[in-house]
Amino acid sequence: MSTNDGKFGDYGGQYVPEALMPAIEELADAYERYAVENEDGFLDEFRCRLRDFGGRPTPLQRAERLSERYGREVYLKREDLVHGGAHKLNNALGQVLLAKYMGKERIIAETGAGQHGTATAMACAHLGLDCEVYMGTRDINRQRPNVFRMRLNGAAVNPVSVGRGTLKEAISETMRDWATNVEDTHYVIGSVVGPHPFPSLVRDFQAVISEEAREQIRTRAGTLPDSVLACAGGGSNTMGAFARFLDDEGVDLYAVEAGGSSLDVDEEAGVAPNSASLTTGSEGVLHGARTKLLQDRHGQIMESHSVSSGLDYAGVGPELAHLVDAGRVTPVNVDDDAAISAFHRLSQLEGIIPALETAHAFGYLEDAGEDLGETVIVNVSGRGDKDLESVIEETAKRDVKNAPDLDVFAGGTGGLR
Amino acid sequence: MSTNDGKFGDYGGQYVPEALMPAIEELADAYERYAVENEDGFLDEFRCRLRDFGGRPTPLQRAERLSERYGREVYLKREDLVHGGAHKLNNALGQVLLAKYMGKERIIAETGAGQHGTATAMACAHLGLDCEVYMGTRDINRQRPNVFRMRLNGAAVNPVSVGRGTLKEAISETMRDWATNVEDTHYVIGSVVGPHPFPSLVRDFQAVISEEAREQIRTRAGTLPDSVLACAGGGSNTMGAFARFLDDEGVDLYAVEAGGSSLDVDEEAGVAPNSASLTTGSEGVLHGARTKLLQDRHGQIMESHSVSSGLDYAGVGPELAHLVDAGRVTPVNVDDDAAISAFHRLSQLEGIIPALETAHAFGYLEDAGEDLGETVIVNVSGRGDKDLESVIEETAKRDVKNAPDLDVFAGGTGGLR
Amino acid sequence: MSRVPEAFAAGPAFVPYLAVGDPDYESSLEYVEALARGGADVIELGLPFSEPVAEGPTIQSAVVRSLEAGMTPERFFGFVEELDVDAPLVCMTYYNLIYRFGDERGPEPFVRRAAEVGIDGFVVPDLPAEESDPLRAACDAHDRDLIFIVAPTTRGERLERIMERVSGYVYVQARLGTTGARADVSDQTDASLARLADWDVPKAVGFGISTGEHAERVVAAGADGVIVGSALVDIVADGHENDAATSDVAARLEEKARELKAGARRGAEQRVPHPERT
Amino acid sequence: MSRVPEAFAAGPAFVPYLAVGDPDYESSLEYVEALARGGADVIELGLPFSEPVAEGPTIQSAVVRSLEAGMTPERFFGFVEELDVDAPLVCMTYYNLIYRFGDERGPEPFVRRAAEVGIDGFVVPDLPAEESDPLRAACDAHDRDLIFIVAPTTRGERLERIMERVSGYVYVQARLGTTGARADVSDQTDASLARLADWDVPKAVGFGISTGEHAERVVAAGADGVIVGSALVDIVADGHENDAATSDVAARLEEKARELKAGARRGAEQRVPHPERT
Ligand SMILES: Cc1ncc(COP(=O)(O)O)c(C=O)c1O
Ligand SMILES: Cc1ncc(COP(=O)(O)O)c(C=O)c1O
Repeated sequence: MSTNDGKFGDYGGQYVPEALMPAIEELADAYERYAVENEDGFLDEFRCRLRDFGGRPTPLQRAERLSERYGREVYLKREDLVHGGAHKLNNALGQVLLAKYMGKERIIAETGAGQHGTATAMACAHLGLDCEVYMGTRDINRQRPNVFRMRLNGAAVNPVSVGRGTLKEAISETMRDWATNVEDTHYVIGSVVGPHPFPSLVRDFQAVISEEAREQIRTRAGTLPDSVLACAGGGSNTMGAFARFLDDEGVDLYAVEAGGSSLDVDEEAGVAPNSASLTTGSEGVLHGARTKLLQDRHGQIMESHSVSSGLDYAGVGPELAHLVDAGRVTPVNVDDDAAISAFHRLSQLEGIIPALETAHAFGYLEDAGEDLGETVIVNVSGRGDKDLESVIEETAKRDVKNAPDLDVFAGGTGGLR
Repeated sequence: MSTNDGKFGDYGGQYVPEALMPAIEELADAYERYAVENEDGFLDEFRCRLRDFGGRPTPLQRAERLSERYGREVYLKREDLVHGGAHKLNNALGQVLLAKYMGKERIIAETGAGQHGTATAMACAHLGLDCEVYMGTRDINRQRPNVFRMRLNGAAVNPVSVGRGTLKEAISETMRDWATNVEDTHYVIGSVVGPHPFPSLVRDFQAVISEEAREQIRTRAGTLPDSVLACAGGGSNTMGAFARFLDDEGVDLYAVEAGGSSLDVDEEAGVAPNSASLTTGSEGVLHGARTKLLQDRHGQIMESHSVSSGLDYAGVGPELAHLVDAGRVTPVNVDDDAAISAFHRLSQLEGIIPALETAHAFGYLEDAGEDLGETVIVNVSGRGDKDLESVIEETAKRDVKNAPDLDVFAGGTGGLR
Repeated sequence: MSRVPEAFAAGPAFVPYLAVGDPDYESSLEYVEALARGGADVIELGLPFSEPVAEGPTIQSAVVRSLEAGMTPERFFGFVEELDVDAPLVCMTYYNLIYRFGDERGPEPFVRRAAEVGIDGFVVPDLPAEESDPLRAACDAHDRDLIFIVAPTTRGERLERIMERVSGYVYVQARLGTTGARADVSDQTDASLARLADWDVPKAVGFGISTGEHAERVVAAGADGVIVGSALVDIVADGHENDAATSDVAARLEEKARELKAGARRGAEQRVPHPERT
Repeated sequence: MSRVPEAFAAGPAFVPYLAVGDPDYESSLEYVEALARGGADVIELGLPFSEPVAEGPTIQSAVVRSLEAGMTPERFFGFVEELDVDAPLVCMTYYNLIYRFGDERGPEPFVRRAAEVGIDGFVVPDLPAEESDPLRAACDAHDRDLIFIVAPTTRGERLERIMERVSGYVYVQARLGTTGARADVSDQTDASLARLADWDVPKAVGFGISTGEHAERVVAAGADGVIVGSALVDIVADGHENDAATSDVAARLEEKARELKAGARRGAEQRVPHPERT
């Protein structure tokens, strides 16, 4: 799991404006020196901070009631317990620290669900760097608590109103800022996407998930798992959860994408009402990398959709696309309805309120057949505090059989006030 | 730190309706057998679940920027990283598990900030018990996200509108429920208050905080701390953070109470605009125990006040009252303004958004003189996600010098929508 | 000297409760006197405490009304002094008010003052036998009764501990839960009375009794008295909410008292010897 | 055969940019022809891509307008065919549209079709030299130019890598950031031109040039051409927002083109021999 030329089979590469190329080359060099070769003890410091500030290692918990329900051993990798509430800090902390080693003074980031933005804002406050976060206006509305949290940590939040105002637009806008301020600024990208070295860099920072989980399951269950499930937006928690299992042939890896409201696409409207680029996407170039994309037949990127902001993206990490083509990773998908139902199921059965993103992985656990095998690890990529309002709204819209009665809170005057 | 007769000097005891006495005796017996003597491996199971479900141990983090600011070594005990976002789970999980060992089927609890309620709801979902939580209507308004979380975990939330609708009223109401359903129901009290064995039981479940911290600081700093700071509402995180340091004479222990808007009292109105029962209270009997209370000269309990719901209580744990009288614990207090300012300071300097309760402990860190010594541990009792709305409101009301501009979010139409 | 024992000696006792000062001092005086006219044998006078953990919603509201109208322990004692009734008086309140009264800490000053104004005994719902020694001692010093509540869950050693300390009467809690008027009488009552049969302290049953028929059933089952609170407080609350004239409310209370007292008398007539304990 | 080199041979080149199809197909045809009349030596025709990461707000909005009006690569090619201008044409677009065109994956089908309709070269802002070999090969196969952007941050080896692959002209990015009209000309331009002095490919400066004076300064500083986009798109946007007649907007574009071209000419007259590189 070390350096490479930035290609994963045909995927990957560095498709960015020339103005950014020197910065990307500088970053690739810094990645190599610090994050791969541990120059100046970078990796040691990173591990220490992950532990003390981030709260690692996170537990691998046997989910008793889910195990009973499904007749298999279900283990939860508890990334929801990481500081900030999601796996996102693993990467944000790594990159902000790397930027500090590189002498950068200013950090910018895009965010979808707001989890990467809050993680970056936290890491910047912790390490004393300036921080600006770009976020689509639609996502700002869906994930307001996270907007406040970024502001409280001293970060600026820049609304992006182009297009549908989601993650895709926020990434484009952050790239524009970077192209303008590349000399003193580092762009902390939030997933295993973007130009080389980002996909490798982010994967390496997130690989701590599977590094811990592999050790933990061997201690706890005395065996490797039969399968590992993780939701995939850009794919950072996925790659993090899979990385150390890639060489274990007996371990099946499932990337669970957002099926949204439908797997069909509306080319006329330029809308794919899902975010299932691994399942339904095609090869193309976006945001610096060649990968699988939701695009129309002309190559225009489609507006994706998912009930969870963090999965609502038309692309996916190039390495994940490659692993799917190579047959190592199985792409599956779970739609909005099933994700919401899974959200309620986990909340009620296990006392863990998951992020809506994470709920997709549990949606697949409910649907899957025998294939998953006896021992399954599900990566709990984040907690759902940020999603409370969305869940109330989305639950009210549907007939969710296993939802508690939330009516009293959804009233016109702001609930129980 | 084991069993006792329920007295701490003159404090403590069992002042409850006769109907509850058999249940309390049964509980005292179960406490003794399971939680002290580890019958049926109760403590082993508890420790396992604290680790896997709760995310323990929590880190002891050196706070770099605060250490620099104050010219001392400041360490943070990160209870905000416990599942659910506060130390409250340590106790809730312990008691719900104990109830299960005792064969109870139904759990009730009171909650102020909602943290104990959410912790109890989570523990009940995890262990498969029914759960009802009593919460004052005023607190329901101040801590709405926590209300949703309890509902999502399948708990019923029963609004209590008597009096000012805060923690005091919620406790009284929960006691009434218990008196009615005592045969199949366990009352999971949320702090080191109430009749024996609760103060000891809750202290023992929370003592894991200082058990870990003492070990961690010796490993990290090679020394015991000069002082330990914790905010005190009922006092559970305080007792948890102090318990294992009680015998270390060189370690000063500071219980930081809510100074509210003033330490004066308005006897006519029956209001003490603070929650500083250790500092300004007097001996009396409330909610099952003799302890220090905010009361008028007739012995009527005053309405307390704090910007933080979790500290907004007119009483305090009897053991803590005793330790204060004995000179072992120093009671200090921090007012609303200073707590809000400390909230912003920690958010910006360390990338940790604390609970408003916790912010009080950091308020004292800012004000304290040389007395704290070289090495200080501050217990970060919880995270502030639940407090975002309150903080925005309360910040807008005041001139908080170090607050970020939050105006854009506080607008009439619900902020950035 | 407490006058409570003689009140029970005269036949089944009707023991009404009202929160003193509800909804105001003057009306409250009239209401208590109306109960006396209606036949009260002993009267429980509630001294309101801000955290009435043993009370249901009816009495909680009464407590709030009384406190808002300015009730304090001193005014309560003034009230008792002013009160013109013959029945023995029992003060029902929570321990903190007793403990905090006067200049020294402890129950003695409260009991002394209560004795001065003519209170015969005390019921303290949040004071179990285990914590009662100081109050028991103060009552002994001033020749007052200390009444304990026995709950449906009270058995064995606990029961003995209580019965060793009780005087005046035992307050037999008819059911689990808090105070409040109910539509029926609980089976738990019979069981409790059976458990208490061997002790010869009077047994007064309370919690939920609201009609003459209830009173009849309970006394028939062996009780020496019936305690009625919420059903009477309901009448006060109703009058207050509807701005009824104090005299009308007083008349209604008197009438209700008569109904309850009559019920108790009928019960006594049907009374069978209590079953032997085994 | 690309006609770009000869356009630069004739003196300082004025290279305007417009997003094709902005705000609609028909108007856009008129606008491009107006620029030709105004003296354009080469015309950059933007084929809108949904994620224009290198563009500032002005061109982003143009892209949105064009896409909403139904622009596609096929229509773009139709547009070029229909266009009645003599100046060489450069297609500016993002790599995904090039890569995805036609039935086989790769840039060849796009280049082939572009060559057919008369496109002389390509600028692809998100395609750095490192990823350009397939497109360079397709351009070579069809005798088309591949223009690269050189940024203020491009130095040393990177510069050489680009200059090995470039043909037609180098697009000298005048400043860091995205496209957009600015009020001044950046110092970074001089430094970039100095770094490029040794290579004898024409150097056209773009990013932020909005007036005849800018154009003059840039050419005086040694540029062989000026590229102007946002300042022209602003005129289109303004006309669109104010519902101006197409012919009025076309006239304004033509006038602006004359101003810029005249500026470039003045600059050429002041031109000093470029400083020797050391
Ligand atoms: C909790 C959580 N899980 C998953 C994701 C998806 O991102 P990725 O696929 O990069 O892990 C996000 C993104 O915001 C997230 O917040
Ligand atoms: C985060 C946090 N800290 C502190 C407290 C105060 O409680 P205690 O003093 O019992 O720890 C609360 C109570 O809700 C809380 O939520």
